[in-house]
Formats: sequence, C-alpha cells, structure tokens
Amino acid sequence: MKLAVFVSDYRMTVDTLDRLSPEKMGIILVQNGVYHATLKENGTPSSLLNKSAEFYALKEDLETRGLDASKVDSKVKVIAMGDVVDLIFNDYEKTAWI
Amino acid sequence: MKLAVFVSDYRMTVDTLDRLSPEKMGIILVQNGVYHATLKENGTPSSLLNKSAEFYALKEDLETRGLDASKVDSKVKVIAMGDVVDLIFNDYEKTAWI
Amino acid sequence: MATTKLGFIVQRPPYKSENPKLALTHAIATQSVEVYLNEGDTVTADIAFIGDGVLNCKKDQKAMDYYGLTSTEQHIKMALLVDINIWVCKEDVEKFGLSEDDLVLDAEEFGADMTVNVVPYGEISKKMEEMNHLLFF
Amino acid sequence: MATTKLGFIVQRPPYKSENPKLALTHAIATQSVEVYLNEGDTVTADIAFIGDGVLNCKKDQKAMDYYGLTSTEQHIKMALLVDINIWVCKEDVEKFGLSEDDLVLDAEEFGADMTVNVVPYGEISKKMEEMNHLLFF
Amino acid sequence: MGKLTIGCFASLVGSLNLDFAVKLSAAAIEKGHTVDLWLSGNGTMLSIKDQRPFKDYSHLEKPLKELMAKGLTVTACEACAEARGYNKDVTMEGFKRHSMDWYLASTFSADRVLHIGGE
Amino acid sequence: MGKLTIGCFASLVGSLNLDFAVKLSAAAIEKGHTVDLWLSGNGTMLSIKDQRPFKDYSHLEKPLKELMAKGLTVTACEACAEARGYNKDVTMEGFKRHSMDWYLASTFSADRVLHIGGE
Repeated sequence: MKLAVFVSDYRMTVDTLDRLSPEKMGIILVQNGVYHATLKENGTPSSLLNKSAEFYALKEDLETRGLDASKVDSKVKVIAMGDVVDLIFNDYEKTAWI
Repeated sequence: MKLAVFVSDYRMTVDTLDRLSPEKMGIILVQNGVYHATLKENGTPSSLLNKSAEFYALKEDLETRGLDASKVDSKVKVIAMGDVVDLIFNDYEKTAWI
Repeated sequence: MATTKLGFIVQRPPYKSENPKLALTHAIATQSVEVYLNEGDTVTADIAFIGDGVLNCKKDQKAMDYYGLTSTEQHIKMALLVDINIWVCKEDVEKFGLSEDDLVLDAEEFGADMTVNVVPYGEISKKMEEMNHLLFF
Repeated sequence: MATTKLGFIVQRPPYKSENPKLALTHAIATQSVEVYLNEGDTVTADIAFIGDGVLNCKKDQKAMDYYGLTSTEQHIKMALLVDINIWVCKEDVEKFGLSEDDLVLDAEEFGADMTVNVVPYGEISKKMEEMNHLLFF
Repeated sequence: MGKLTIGCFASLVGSLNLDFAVKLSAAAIEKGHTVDLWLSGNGTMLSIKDQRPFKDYSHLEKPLKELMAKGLTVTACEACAEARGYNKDVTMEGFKRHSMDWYLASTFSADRVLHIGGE
Repeated sequence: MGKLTIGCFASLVGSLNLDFAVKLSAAAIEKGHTVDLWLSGNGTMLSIKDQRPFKDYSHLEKPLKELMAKGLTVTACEACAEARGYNKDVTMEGFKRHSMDWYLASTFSADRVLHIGGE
C-alpha cells in the first residue's frame, strides 16, 4: 500500500512508525512534528529522518514556530497546505495520523 | 527542599525528573503513571524506580487499569487518595506535577 | 452492494485520552451504519491493539467502581457481542510479560460468539493492507 | 507585608497544548493580583524554560500570520514588559544547537527594561529552592 | 475531484489539531474536493456558538461558517457533546449532530479518510 | 488544618485529570482542609451546567455540587471559558469566573499548591 503518515509531535509516545512497512511511505511533518525537520540534538538530526520514506514539512507550521523553512534537512521538502491535499489524493492511498 | 513529584504518564515526553535533585523526593504514581509500578518490559522494571526517592502508587488508579495492587514492585507503597492529601501536607513542602 | 473496510489501530494505553474507548464505541456503531446507506452496502470496522495499546485489553479493570465509567474492558466485550473482529499483537503482550490469562478474551457471559485474537504483528500488518482506510487511535 | 514567590517551570514546546502560553499569561496576571490581597502583600511569578520548553523562546514565530494567534514570542515580550523574571536553560539551548541570536531576549521595541537570562541549569535549580511554590507546565 | 472525510478526536484548543482540520478542509474545498468533517470527543467543543474571538486563543467559528457556506459538512458526535453539556441550544447554526455511525457512513463514499486521533 | 490550592489546566475528559482534581479536593475537604480549585484552558469545560450523565464519560457535575456544598471554592478562568463559547448563561450555579489573577491570589494564603499542567 501507499501510505501517507502524519507526524504531529516531536517527542513521540508510540513506536508505530518503526513497525509500518508499506510499499511506499510519505512522512508529512505537521504541527510540532516539524521540529524533526530542523532540530539537531547534540549535532545529530532526528532519527526519524533515517526511515525509508519521502519527507515533507508544512511551511506554515515551521514558520509559526520560528523555524526557517530554508534551513530544513536536505531530505525534507517544504510544502503548503494545498500540497498536503494533493499528496493525500494523488500520491498515497491511505493515511495514518500517529 | 522536600518535593512530592506526581507522575501521571507511562511514556514521558519530558526529562524533568532526571534533573530534579531535592533533598527529599517522593514520587507519587497516579493515572497512567501507575504502570511504572507494575509493568516490566522485556523483564526489566521501569527505570523510574531507580531514582533515589520514596515511591507511592494510587490504589484506585492501579485497579482501574486492571493492575493487581498486591503485585507492585517492592519499592512502591500502595496508597489511597486520603494518603495523597497527608503526603502533600505532612511529608513534603512543594509539589511538581510533571 | 459494496463493503468499505475500516481498520482501527489502537496504539495508546487506556485512560489517558478518550481515544481508545472512542475507537471501540465508533466500531460498535457499525451496527447501525446501514440506515445511512443503500440496501446491501455496508461499512465494517476491525480493531487491532498494538504497542502500549495492548494495555487496553488487561482484564479486571475497575473503572466503574472508582470513576463511574464504563471500562475499556467492558467496551471490548460489547464489541465482541456485536461481532467486531479484534486482534491483539502477540509480541507486545509478551514484551510486557503478560499472558493470555491476563487479557479479556471473550464475552461469554453476554453470549458473544466472537473472541479476541492474539496474533503476531505480521498478521495485523497484512490486515492493514486489506483495509480501505486506516484510523489510528 | 508578605510576598509569595511562585516559580513557573515550562518544560514542553509551544503549540502542542495551550499550557506554555497559559504559563506566560498567568505570570503576567501577577500585575493585578493585589486587588485580592491586603495592602503590602503580593505574589510574584518567575518563569524558567527548561528541556523542550526552551523552544518557546525561539524568535520570529509567525503564529499570528498563520493561525491568527498571539505567538508565544509575543507573550514573552509582554512578560518582560511587566518585569517578570525569565530564565532559559543554557545547556538545553546549546543541546539544540541554538545560540542566543536565535532567541527572543528583549522587548526593547515596547520599552521593556527586563531581558531574558540564559543561565546554567544549576542556577534555575537554586531558584526553585527559593520559591514558595512550583508550578510545572 | 474526490471526497475527503476528516475525523478529529484529539482537540485541545491549544494543540492546533482542530485548526489543522479546518485549514485542511479549506484547502481541499479550494481544490474542488468535497469534505465531511466529523468531531468526536473533545473535538465537539468546535460546535459551540458565540465563541468569543481573542487573539490568545484559536478562533474557528468564523472560518468554519465560511467553509459551511462553501459546502463543508461538519458534524459533531451527539453523545460526546451532550456529555459535556454542549446542548442543542448552544450549537452553532448549520452544525449537524449525529451518532457515531454517521462518521462511518461518511467513509463509505470517501476516496480518502484522515483520522486525527492522537492524545 | 491547611489550605490547598489546586490548578487544573490539562483537562481532556478522557485523561481523568479533572476527575483526579475533584477526587483530591474531596479527600482534602474530608480531612478538614480548605480547597480552592482553579480551572484554566480546557479545564473550564467543567464549568458548564447540565452535563448529561452517561456511563461512557466522566461526569463531575454531581460530585462537584456536593463539594461546593461542603465549602469547595471552584473558579474558572473567564477568558479561557469565553473563548470556547462557555458563556455565563451556561455556567453551573456556584461556579465562579475570574481573571487569572484569582489563581495567583489564592496561592498567597495556600499552604500547598498542586498545579496540574501536563499536556
């Protein structure tokens, strides 16, 4: 399956992401999930970015938190809300908000 | 200071407990915090129980979750809500709900 | 004549938020979904408990005694009574040192035929593929 | 003639729950607390940001542009304007690879004299001892 | 064009989950899709009329009314609302209230479902 | 006997935080202490009258009224309530509404303060 996974937290209390193994996965960072796209703790980028997936981060949620959209990790594509709609309808079949 | 710390979650998203170093600390496990008193993951008790503190778990919150109050870790004293009141007023000076 | 299959994945423990319980009450509501649909059409909801979500299945929950609240255990029994498929991840049950004896597995006292199935994660993963939509709680 | 000292400890990032913002608005409310108290009595609230809480202090927050919401940054400035003491844990700022340049440090544009103090955790710990009551957000 | 059913259960005012659900609905409608929005649990808070707009709090009554005018269907779980004292009298005009089966029925004809659960 | 001021900010119906705050108040009053209870943020949800008692949801209107009769003072943050559309008309009798300074003032004479924040 083609699964779009929404991550809305920085500190996650579930390990679901480690278990999911769809044929194609997109990880859409929204709300506090966008910290994964920019923060490095002790110099190390978020381990979430090691997953085999396409990564997206919502521009407005980055900027709401004072994070510079031009400084996200190179694996992450910065997108707008309209792009989220297109990803849901065109690129993936199912969604998971974890 | 003498600090009573309330822990109400099993998966914690803050590391505050690791930083606190009061002269005397009581850790009162309530709500989902009571899982720390009984669950062993892969045979290991919760690392929270390694702190240097007195441990308490609220009986009604254990039993609400189907946990047997007679099977809590030997470090943990099972208490009732009235005991929580006494701990707050008699044994500690300040509280922290983290 | 079509069926939409929903997969409810409960990944969090009970009594922190309402969500695990709402997963069960929403699944149970499939019983009356047909009033909104055309003859022959339906929606099903299967439930899988994974990760800390398996703690919802611990038996002997006393939420009614202490909080005046229907326990998650009771809701699982009601779901069995209306023939909802329920799967519990075996690896997670074992990780917590629990056995099947610790879990609510049936609702025989209500006359339910269905039972809770403790299965390897791989089986839950396969079910997820078969669903039309996934809802994570 | 007495003063009750409250220590507000913000340990979580902004915009997940309202709490970090409510810590600031409640601290600011010390300005009007005396209407409830006897002449000469007062309550003060000092705020410390620790752990992920330091992310509240990131500057250039655009919450108003995108959500029509006063940003946590603005609330920090308002707190400075009414002379609230604010400490930010230095070790946590550094752990995130942030520098003082990334943080809201003053509210000069509003004419505030107070500034945010980036200090070692040990200093925050000492302040906690001095407070009458602690409130963790 | 497709149909998107969004369910929002986790709903702290401060978490911005409800804000996200409303903004995503707007973006989908803008692109010509149909959207059903279901609120359950504390999400039913969104159904109350006369929310006072303060800049310190999310204020969604206005954008929601605009979206309803553009065809958004928004429904609150009736039991979840009543349990909180959100009675019919205080419900925003145009906001539907149904039992939980409504949400499930909405997914029948949906091309995509986004269920915002969380904590 | 002492005075306990409890603040409850994190308040999902399902988290049982409000239930905990009400039960702790009851236990403290039972032992002869004085209790002030402050609700802010989503905790203001507790102030609404006519919450319908269902067994599937926490129902705190009844125990709260009993505690108020025994001397519990309970106050909701007025701005937090208004922002959610919890107007004076739908507020439970005996439930006070004040600005945030009330909570701070309550701590002045409190022997102990328990602030239930969380997420």
